Amino acid sequence: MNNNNNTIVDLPDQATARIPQPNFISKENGLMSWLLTGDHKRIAILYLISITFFFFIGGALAGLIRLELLTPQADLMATDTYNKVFTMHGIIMIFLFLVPSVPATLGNFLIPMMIGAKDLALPKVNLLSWYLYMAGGILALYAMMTGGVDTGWTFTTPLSTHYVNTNVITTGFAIFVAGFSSIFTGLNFIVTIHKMRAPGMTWFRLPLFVWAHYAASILMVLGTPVLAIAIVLVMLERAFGIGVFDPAKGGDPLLFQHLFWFYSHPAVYIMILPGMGVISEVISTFSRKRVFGYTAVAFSSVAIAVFGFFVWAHHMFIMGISNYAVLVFSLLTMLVAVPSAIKIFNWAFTLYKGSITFETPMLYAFGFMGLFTIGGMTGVFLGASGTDIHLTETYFIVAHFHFVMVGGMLMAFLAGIHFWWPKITGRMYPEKISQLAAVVTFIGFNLTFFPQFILGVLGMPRRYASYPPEFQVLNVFSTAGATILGVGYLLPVLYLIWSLKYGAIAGNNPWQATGLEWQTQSPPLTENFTVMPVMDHEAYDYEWLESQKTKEVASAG
Amino acid sequence: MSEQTKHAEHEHHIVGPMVYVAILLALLVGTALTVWASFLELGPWNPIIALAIATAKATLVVLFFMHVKYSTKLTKLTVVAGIFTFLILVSMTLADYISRAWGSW
Amino acid sequence: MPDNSAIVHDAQESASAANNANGANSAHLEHPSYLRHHFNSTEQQADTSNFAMWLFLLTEVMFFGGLFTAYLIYRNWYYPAFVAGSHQLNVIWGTLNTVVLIASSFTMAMGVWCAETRRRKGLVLSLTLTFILGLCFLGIKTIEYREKFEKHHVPGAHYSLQSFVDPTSDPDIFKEYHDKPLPLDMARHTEIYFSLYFAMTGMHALHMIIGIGILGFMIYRARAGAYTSGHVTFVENFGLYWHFVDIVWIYLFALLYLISRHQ
Amino acid sequence: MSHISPTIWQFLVKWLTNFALFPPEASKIAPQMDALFFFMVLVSLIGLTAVVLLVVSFSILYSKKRHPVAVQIEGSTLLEATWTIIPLGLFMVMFVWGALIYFRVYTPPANAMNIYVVGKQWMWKAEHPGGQHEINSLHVPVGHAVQLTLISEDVFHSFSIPAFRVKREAIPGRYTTVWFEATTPGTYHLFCTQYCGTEHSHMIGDVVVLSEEDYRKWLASSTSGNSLAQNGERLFASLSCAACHNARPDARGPSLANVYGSRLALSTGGTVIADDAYLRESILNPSQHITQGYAPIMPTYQGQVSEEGVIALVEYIRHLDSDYRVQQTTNTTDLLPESEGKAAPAAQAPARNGTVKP
Repeated sequence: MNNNNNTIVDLPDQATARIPQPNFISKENGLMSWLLTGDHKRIAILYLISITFFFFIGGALAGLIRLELLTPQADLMATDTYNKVFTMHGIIMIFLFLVPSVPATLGNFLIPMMIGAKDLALPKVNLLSWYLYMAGGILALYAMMTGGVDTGWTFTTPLSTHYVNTNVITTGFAIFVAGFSSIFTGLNFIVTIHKMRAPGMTWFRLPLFVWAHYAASILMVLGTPVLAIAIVLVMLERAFGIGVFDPAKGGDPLLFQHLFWFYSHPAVYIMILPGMGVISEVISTFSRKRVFGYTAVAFSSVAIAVFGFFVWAHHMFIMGISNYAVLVFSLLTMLVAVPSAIKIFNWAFTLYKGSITFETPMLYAFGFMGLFTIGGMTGVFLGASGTDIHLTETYFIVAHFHFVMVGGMLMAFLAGIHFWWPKITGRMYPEKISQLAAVVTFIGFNLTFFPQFILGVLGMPRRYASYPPEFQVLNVFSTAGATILGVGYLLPVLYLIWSLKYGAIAGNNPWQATGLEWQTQSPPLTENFTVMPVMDHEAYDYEWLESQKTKEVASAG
Repeated sequence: MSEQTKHAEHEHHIVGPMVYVAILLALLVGTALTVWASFLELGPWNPIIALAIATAKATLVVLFFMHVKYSTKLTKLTVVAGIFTFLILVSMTLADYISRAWGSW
Repeated sequence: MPDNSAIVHDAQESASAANNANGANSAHLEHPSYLRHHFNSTEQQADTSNFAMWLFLLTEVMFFGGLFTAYLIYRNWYYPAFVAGSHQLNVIWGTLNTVVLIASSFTMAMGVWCAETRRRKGLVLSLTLTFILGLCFLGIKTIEYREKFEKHHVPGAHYSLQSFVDPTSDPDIFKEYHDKPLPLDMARHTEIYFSLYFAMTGMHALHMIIGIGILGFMIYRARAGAYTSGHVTFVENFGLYWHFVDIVWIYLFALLYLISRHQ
Repeated sequence: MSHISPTIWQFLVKWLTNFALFPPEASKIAPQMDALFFFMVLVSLIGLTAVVLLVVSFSILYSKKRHPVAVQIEGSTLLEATWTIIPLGLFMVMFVWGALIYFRVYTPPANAMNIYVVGKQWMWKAEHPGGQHEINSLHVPVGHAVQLTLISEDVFHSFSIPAFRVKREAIPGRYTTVWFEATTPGTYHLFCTQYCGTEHSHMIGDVVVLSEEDYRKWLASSTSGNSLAQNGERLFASLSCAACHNARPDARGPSLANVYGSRLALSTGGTVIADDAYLRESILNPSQHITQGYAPIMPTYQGQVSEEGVIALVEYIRHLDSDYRVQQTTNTTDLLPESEGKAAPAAQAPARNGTVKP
């Protein structure tokens, strides 16, 4: 037990402590042992490396966008270059970073450990989905290198099918392949959560992280195929002019949007739900308290997943869908906003009468709560059909989804990475500098994206390479913020790599968290557990944890 | 839902050839029926009957050839979930297209 | 999708204590050789791959779902064009194909039964029959495609409206249906009908081809007795896939060939 | 707006506008939409403050220093119900309020003057009833309800006037409408907000709101000789529509006099209001829109008439109130065939319309 009052971190005596051997990293060596592994933890690390790579490519593109928008004229690059840049930024960030970010890395690593299983149900499929992901990613990069694509990530027809001559088919195929990667990840999670739970691990003893991933997986499995078929039809339309989306031949371009958004709206929840799972874990651990209203939070995840399928047409309010449809979809959109509100308040009240410390993951979690609240509320502005008319297709919408995706998901991702870093690598990250990074990220983020709300209200359209001069001031703010944000993202990479060698030895459970993953060595064995765990207590049961401790002490003394 | 309890309740049922033959015949009869019906002039009933028969055939295949009749609740739930989401996609998209014709404000 | 083979592959690794439940219970004590390290019992292993297969079929449902949606919308818009289009399809061939596919589903089901009851010869026989019937289906589809190709009913640059603006130019269809010529603007929309026809039947045929490929592999291993030693999960899962493809065709047959025959 | 004191309102908006934090309110709908907007901002602020206050105060009160041992709490149905029902209620208010405004924006009043707008990569072409053509600019009178009938020649575009708080997609192959009533003279931004290809960010222009007499001056100064309806009439003649639609006893097509706005019975059963969209459709895809009692013999004019041409025809039919006029056009075509030569380019070469100065 530690007596320090500002932290719960409880590290073994550094003089004697060693990284436990063997562990899943040191077990086998050589590139092949990684490329052919079936171990969910190794695959998670493969994913972590690759999505970080793609994140920084997407980030670089974002940097270019902000630089271009520093001045009202299109001077840094020609408009068509700019179009290609923001298109690739969107495609890479959404399909190659946000969708797999938390599920494929932390989810992959932790779900089996949290439910007390040795591995995911289908290790080969798990590895396959990483290869599909890489194939998709490389194909996308290839498309970018060889001329790029300038349709916007939404591939709006008939623009994408008849009016551009860039690599639409290659990019479309890349997304198609990456889509199957996420289908198989989701499928694997559902099967694992159903079939691989340890004895005593009932549904309502699952960590909320697992619930969130279960909900997200349902969306992946049921939504992604529709995107796949929509993309296939676009490719056919381009290749053979089949006319299904071609107004000249009697096709309806809106049909594409229906199919596209049937996936791409739930995709937003695919991206945010796992993040919410992370936040539940972090907040509970650092306030030493069971999550307030466990069942409500668990079911709100499922509710989001279910309602998520009923709201897609709110992306088309002004695009000529019938006014009756507008009414229905607007109403349902309002309903889907409620579960998110429930989560936020439940997290807030988890702090109540807790015993709170402020390590980096907790700071990121606080950041998440603030930014996600703003992101969510502004979503309601767009869900209400009236204000949507003025705000949609402007920077308001850009700011809105960046608050949810970057402010929400990315914050959650970083929170999770810091929280489980000791478990993954066996070493602690440096606390002070990482707290600094968290603060920098938060400041930089707000400076970048808050001005964009105002720009949107003023009416500045999205996807503009040049804009009327009166918008410049706010754009300069935004670009300045982006620079700070960039620093905020580079820092973690540096000190996390540093910590691989110099970080303090973490021990099994530095945070004294309750999850099963913390009750085994870190980094874990390939089989995760020496003996099959039996879940004999509720989730987030800190009394149970204390009793375990006293037992150990007793047996030791 | 945990493993032990599942094993207890889960008993793998082997469907015998007689059942399969029966289903095969039923399916063939269904096919004959639906083709015959399609030659009659039934106006709006043509598609309804055709789809009804198709659904009946599909149900037979799912229940017996695919053993769903004898499988766990989970499998049944999975099937239902699939149908449900499919119906959302079709019905809500069609709802937009049909209501467009009702004229706009 | 090429990827479904992977799941089945996992399944194939996994064994089945399926056909002897008591074996499943005892599996905790003595671990069969084919039990993968991360499972506790062969029963759990079999359940798992079966459930995974069902989830995969779920994604397939949604994949075809998009096409069905498109089809229903345009049929609703351009009914006359869809009638004229479906008159171009030969119900005889269609029915024949339906029968062939149903039969193949039956032989597949028999195959599963043979595997479960460890009849090696029966298994090889029914798999081979399924294989042949599958090829028959594709053969007939090819004949139909060729006809469309010759009449320039393949959407794209060479698409021809001839048989719709002037049905008499297409005597064998005309003497059967006596279609009135379509006005040009409506005739143009038949291209959408054929686009969807080729998209849907093409996707279905693709699934058939993948299935037949896996069948070949299975026949090869079945002759070595691979699935008749309590190792049936692979056969069962492939059966599910094959029956699903059958179901898709049952609906395609109704939608494309049958429901739009009358004006 | 009504329930907020006008003075505070004016102050708020003026202040925000001065600091370029808020667009000017230049249409009748703008204040109504802003009322909802500010209501939502208010609710969001309250919500955000609530969350921040909770987090901050709990973090202070229950930090490990002050509160070393946590008290385990399962949850509270009452509290959870509260923060389920209150947001739900607020969202429902926003939904209803929003829907009301939505329908106001997209429901033009009957007396609105109609301007056609054609979007194409990458320009906006406005066609005034008086025959005035504009490119990337739109002149409208103050205090008049103006309805825009939008269509796109290629991809999706979106016609957005932030100062009016209105926006509508221009869709290929289909008319969409939006309306506004400008309240303050001045020049405002016109944007294409739907990404439409390379020069998307150059598809911008000005909306010029003019006072009554300035507008009349402008109309007079920038007329292109003959009105949109007259262009339509020539096109009507040159395509010899009057060969069938001539109201003679042996006419093969229905009479078009006063057809606009009337309810027609279709040969496919069912009835339809003959609005712009219907007229356009029945020119390009006639067979689906045959009036009862007539044979489906009308050829499609798809690809033969430019969008401007269709617009001219629609405008002509819209104002066609007597068959006498049609018969005149028939005669003119019979007598002076060169009128075809004159008419055809007038309608079929958008380039020429395009070059007319706004």
